[in-house]
Amino acid sequence: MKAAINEGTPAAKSNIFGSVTQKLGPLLGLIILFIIVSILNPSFLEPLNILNLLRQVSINALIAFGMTFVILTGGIDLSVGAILALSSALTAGMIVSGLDPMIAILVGCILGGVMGIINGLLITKGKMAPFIATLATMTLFRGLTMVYTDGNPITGLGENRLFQLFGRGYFLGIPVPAVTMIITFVVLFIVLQKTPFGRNTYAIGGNEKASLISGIKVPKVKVMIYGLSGLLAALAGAILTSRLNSAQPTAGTSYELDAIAAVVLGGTSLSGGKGRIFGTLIGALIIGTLNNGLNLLGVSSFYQMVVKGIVIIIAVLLDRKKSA
Amino acid sequence: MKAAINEGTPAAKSNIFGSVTQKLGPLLGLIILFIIVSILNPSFLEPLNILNLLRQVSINALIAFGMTFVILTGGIDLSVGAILALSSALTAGMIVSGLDPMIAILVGCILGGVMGIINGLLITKGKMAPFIATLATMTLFRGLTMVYTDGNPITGLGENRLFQLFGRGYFLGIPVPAVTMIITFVVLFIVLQKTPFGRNTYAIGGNEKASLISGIKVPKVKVMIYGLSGLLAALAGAILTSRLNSAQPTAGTSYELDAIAAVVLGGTSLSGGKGRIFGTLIGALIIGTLNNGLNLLGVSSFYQMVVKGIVIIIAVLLDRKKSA
Amino acid sequence: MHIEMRNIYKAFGTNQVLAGVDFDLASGEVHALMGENGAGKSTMMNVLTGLHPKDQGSIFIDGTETSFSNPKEAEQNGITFIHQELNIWPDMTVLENLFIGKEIKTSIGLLNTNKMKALAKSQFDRLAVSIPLDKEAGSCSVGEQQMIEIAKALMTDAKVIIMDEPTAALTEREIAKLFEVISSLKKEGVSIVYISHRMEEIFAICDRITVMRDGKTVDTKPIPETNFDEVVKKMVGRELTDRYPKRNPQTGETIFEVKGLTKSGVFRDVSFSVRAGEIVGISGLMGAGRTEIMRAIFGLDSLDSGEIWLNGSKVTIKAPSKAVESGIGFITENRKEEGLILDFSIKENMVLPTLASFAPKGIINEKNQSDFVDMLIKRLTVKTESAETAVGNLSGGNQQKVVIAKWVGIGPKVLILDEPTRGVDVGAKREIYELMNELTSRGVAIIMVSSELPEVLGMSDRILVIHEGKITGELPMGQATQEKIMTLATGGQ
Amino acid sequence: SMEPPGWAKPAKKENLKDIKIGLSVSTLNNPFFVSLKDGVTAEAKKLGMSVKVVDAQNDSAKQANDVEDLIQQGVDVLLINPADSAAVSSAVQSANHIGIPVVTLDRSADKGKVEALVASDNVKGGEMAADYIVKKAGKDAQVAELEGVPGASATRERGKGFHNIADHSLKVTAKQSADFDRSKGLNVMENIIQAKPDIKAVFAHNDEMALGAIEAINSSGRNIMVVGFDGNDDALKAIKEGKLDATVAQQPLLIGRLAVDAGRDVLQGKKVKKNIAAPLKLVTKK
Ligand SMILES: Nc1ncnc2c1ncn2[C@@H]1O[C@H](COP(=O)(O)OP(=O)(O)OP(=O)(O)O)[C@@H](O)[C@H]1O
Ligand SMILES: Nc1ncnc2c1ncn2[C@@H]1O[C@H](COP(=O)(O)OP(=O)(O)OP(=O)(O)O)[C@@H](O)[C@H]1O
Ligand SMILES: [Mg+2]
Ligand SMILES: [Mg+2]
Repeated sequence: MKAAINEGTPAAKSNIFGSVTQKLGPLLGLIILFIIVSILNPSFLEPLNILNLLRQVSINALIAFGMTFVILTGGIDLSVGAILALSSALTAGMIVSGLDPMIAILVGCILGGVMGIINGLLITKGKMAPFIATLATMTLFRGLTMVYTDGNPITGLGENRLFQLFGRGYFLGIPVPAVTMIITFVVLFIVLQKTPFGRNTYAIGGNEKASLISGIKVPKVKVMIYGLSGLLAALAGAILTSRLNSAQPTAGTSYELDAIAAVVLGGTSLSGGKGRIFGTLIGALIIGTLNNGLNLLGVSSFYQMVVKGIVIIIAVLLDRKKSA
Repeated sequence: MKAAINEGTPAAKSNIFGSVTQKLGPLLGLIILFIIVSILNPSFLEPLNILNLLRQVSINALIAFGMTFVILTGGIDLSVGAILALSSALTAGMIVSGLDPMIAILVGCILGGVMGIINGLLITKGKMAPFIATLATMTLFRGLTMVYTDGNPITGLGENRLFQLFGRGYFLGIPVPAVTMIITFVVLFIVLQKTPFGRNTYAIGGNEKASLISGIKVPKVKVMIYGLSGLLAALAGAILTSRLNSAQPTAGTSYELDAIAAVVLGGTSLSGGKGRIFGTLIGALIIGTLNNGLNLLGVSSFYQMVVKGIVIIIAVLLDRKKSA
Repeated sequence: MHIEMRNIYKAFGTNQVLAGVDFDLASGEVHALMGENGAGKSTMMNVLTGLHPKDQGSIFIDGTETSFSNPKEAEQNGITFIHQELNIWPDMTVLENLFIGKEIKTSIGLLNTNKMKALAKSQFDRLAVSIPLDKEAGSCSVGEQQMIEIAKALMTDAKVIIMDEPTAALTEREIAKLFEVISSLKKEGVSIVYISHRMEEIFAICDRITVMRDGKTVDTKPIPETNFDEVVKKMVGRELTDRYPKRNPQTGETIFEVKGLTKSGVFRDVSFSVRAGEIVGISGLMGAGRTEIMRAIFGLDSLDSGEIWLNGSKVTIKAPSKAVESGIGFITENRKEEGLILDFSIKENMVLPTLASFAPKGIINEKNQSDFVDMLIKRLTVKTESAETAVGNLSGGNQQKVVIAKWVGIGPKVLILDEPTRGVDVGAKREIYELMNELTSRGVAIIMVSSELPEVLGMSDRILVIHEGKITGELPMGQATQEKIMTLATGGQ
Repeated sequence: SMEPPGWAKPAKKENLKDIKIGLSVSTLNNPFFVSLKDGVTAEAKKLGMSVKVVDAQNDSAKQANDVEDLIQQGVDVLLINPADSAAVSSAVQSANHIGIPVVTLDRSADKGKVEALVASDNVKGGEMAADYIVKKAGKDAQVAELEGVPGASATRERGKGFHNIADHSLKVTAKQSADFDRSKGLNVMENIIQAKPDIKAVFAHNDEMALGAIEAINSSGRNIMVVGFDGNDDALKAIKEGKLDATVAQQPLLIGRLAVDAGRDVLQGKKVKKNIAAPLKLVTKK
């Protein structure tokens, strides 16, 4: 408990040495995991599997990128899975009714952004705690999905090639979802590290009052961030819709937990203000590698849960040790 | 955003008027809900239905009581549903292997307490954020439940009368689970309002650093509180086991969200330090009335989700308005 | 009780905070502890009371070597610490605050509220405090909170009480009462360690003084054998001629004006104006509503009515961002909670309000930003190894300079300073005053809220006095005296 | 491109001797699918083949990943129990690209080449349940329907079959979801009894909910017949004890066995039927 009081103690150290381990901690974890899995099952390292892994990770990673911004401000977004499902259903609905699939995806992403903005407004204008606001919209959006789809998957999305490529294709040999993920990562990395918007995100999480007094438009920034989170969830939803060639009303269930786990494994603090999006990418890869690796090793799904729980605990504990 | 900064501004007012509405806010909500539902379907108010309602509410209420302590310290416990399932499976396993059911329940509750203590230790000794610690143990405990039960319900719990009464019986005309809930409520109310332990709970949530300096054994109190939360989840699990005459491996899925919603609807602040357990009881009754009422009104399950989401939003917004 | 600390060392990481301090406290004395911000005063007391373990050295209590493992243990042994940072539970009542961690129980283990109430009452009577016991502590003024802390300490029947800047937030009247209590405690044989940056107080109530610099004790002397100049010299290591630099006001046009500002229950009909290059001091008792007026001007709180005029045109300020855009800066009274992001570096804090101007094409230009920050660090003589140091690791005075630098950086037309030197050592104070002079010489209008009368008198060109949310008088520089201000501040004419 | 780059494709295996089966199950949180899995592993063991099992936890996206992982492990034949028949299509197609034969269990795939579907007909089962209720409770009796997880295919198909008959022969006056969950079945049934006291019969989309409904009915003291679906051990026992009136029993073990056999046949070049039916049977107390 003393740590709470000593916070920030290793003053000088944390700048020279600390930030290196802060960045490398999760990466190191990933590398260790890679080594273990590939020793146990060499086929893990085969090119096709690595491509699979990247594709499998992309959906969680996209959601987790948005979640990183949210968590950096000290918030949380439990509604991402439901936004994914609702926007995916709406997108599919538009495609079925004849809209060009790529335009439908665009509109779907915008709608996802709007849902996120609703979260943001409840939190800023409505002064609701993020946890409870997004818990409520999670139920709400999921219910709307069910009402819209009547509980049925939406199928018959046609044979538009671009649309199919979006979730299943390859670009220069790399799965398109992975390409989408990488491009999004680069853009968001720049936004977070190099722009005033990114700096404001950290500032709000670091000290919201002081940020407000420094002239940061805290409500506006927050609304934008929840909007971003919704938009990225919808983008992930579009990839899923293409991969599954249908919109599933139950899609995205409990994806929020995987995304939060990725963010935290990546070293971002749940109390806000501290963390990096690169860590989130690594965090998502760790979770993906676990899922993929445990499947390859033939671990039964029951034991997979046990292993995942333990790995999260160990990873976070090690990270704490290092930073302590 | 202004509220964050103005917090506590209306100094004098908040003592005379504020605390009354703080206590009455949720109760008022419950009464309004009661009136609406009984106008729409008068059978709602029939004695048998009220008894049903009490029994249905008891499981969520018991979990939410423990969650109230946790949230008052500024924490959260996502693992309650998984603890419920694991302890319930272990209890059923003991009964099947011939242990006296009531002793098995006792042992099961203790085991639930131990699982909670594990959470507490991860959070205090391991310095993990409560959200991520209990997210990890949620996966872990759920996985262990699956491993233990092999995914099958455990049945054949025999015909022990006391055990059957525990979940299904009546005591002086009141369902036994409701009696259990009421007794637990009274005990915890006294603990929270009238003992140093309760004071410490509020103090930790209000200002953890200062509490530590004031000599409160913060880690010990926290471990006890997570233990309490686990124990109550296990007690709820025992009731469920008796009601269903079997242990379900998937029991308790997403119960944590219902419990958190009950606590928040009851007016307890997610940032800790503020709230009351009476509010939680009301919150659980609101959720129970919603479930029961929407069933009685024959609202389709899709619209039920929509209604629930909206009700939570409105209730919390109204509560904010009143306290603002 | 007699305490002796010998050759104490303590480092936080690589930061050697205590480097062999010696300190001794005799029974029944009031012992002043002075030193610049960051000299290690609070840390030394934290080591004594067991909050931080010491790295080296020994502590003797009544001759036996002792080492407390936590503050509770120290308290049980008669040593109580009133911390510099207030330990308040804002959502709990005053009564609950008073007894946290030491609740009185009945025989069956329940809280004995009646007994606690009676005890609290008697303690408050002794301090002449009249805060309702069921008031929420968070809605008490800072001064009231400070008095709660003092009452809490007195209830422990301590033989040693450490007071770390107890008067930083108190009014003259409360300070007078505290001093009475201190002298009666002294008669009962209680020893007191008194840490303060206010020189007058030290010479008024203390028996001996120990001066610290850079984690070492420089000297310990009986008060009668030393004087103001000697203490200051020992603290800062050089002569400090004047406490207040000479004001040489060259005021221009009225650039800022408020008319009829009203917020019901807090302040009403507040009107005043400030000219370019002028410092308007705002004085009043604690809780008079000064801070609230400034917050409303800055767009942090809403107004019921009133107008704000800037450069001859009316402006509506609904949010701080608008105030900043209009060229108003606000140095709040509470730097840790409202002024700084403690985990951020000095650089990141300083550019917070001006970030957008470093990113004309959307991407922050690191080079320009660093140059700008280096310039500010130099200009305000912030003591730090690098601009990348986390602000939380700076001493109080240097933190305050970072807050000021942040606002100097926006090139303000109007600068509001609320208690700009609270908890700041004499040396740093002087630097802040000089900076205010420099800013006004370049035409900045300054509004300075302060509870330290000498400061208001020393630095203002004009003084406004607030009483219960109303301006009760205006005193031009030449005519203001402590007595006149106090009369207006207490509502007399 | 829609295909993985050539360099990433695994080397194709020609050896049919030690066959590796990949089984992707929609969920193992439900005794029915656990039995289905047991049927596959038992039959495979008998035939000397090895099985890799993955569990999609009812998430179609996870199933797509799971199938990729199975392909990666070099399985020779894929047995897929789809979480959703539309969503599984792309996974089937990826297997097709690599040339691994696919047999689906319990549900089909909308697209892609499936060698065989081994299933009991859920729609048919729903009809059987409705017919039984009409027979026992009489035409136009008031009935309640406990639905499964909204949107799940079992919910849709069983509901569809049930309504095919019930819409013109029964009065479905209450229709609520209890998520295939026993405790929800109990709570929802309590509330339905309260709202519609004249209910004569209940059709539950699975046995778990039916068993929950029984508890509610027993404590209400009413006499309402309950028909479940699946035929799991608990339900069969409850029928024997006279608590449950009937269940539409599937034969998951048989489905598993038939699927393995079909897979073996395909690998050995034999012709297999496109639709292999595992018979449903209505189990009643007699
Ligand atoms: N918990 C801590 N962790 C890291 N550094 C600390 C901690 N506490 C104090 N320091 C550092 O130790 C030094 C001395 O701090 P201390 O609070 O003792 O000064 P002080 O003499 O009380 O100053 P002030 O007059 O501003 O209160 C400062 O540089 C401060 O940043
Ligand atoms: N954050 C706050 N929460 C609740 N009440 C407050 C808060 N800040 C001030 N108040 C109350 O508002 C009134 C005016 O306080 P304000 O701080 O404006 O006075 P002040 O003259 O600036 O005194 P101080 O020197 O203490 O800042 C007081 O009654 C005080 O109790
Ligand atoms: Mg200090
Ligand atoms: Mg003030």
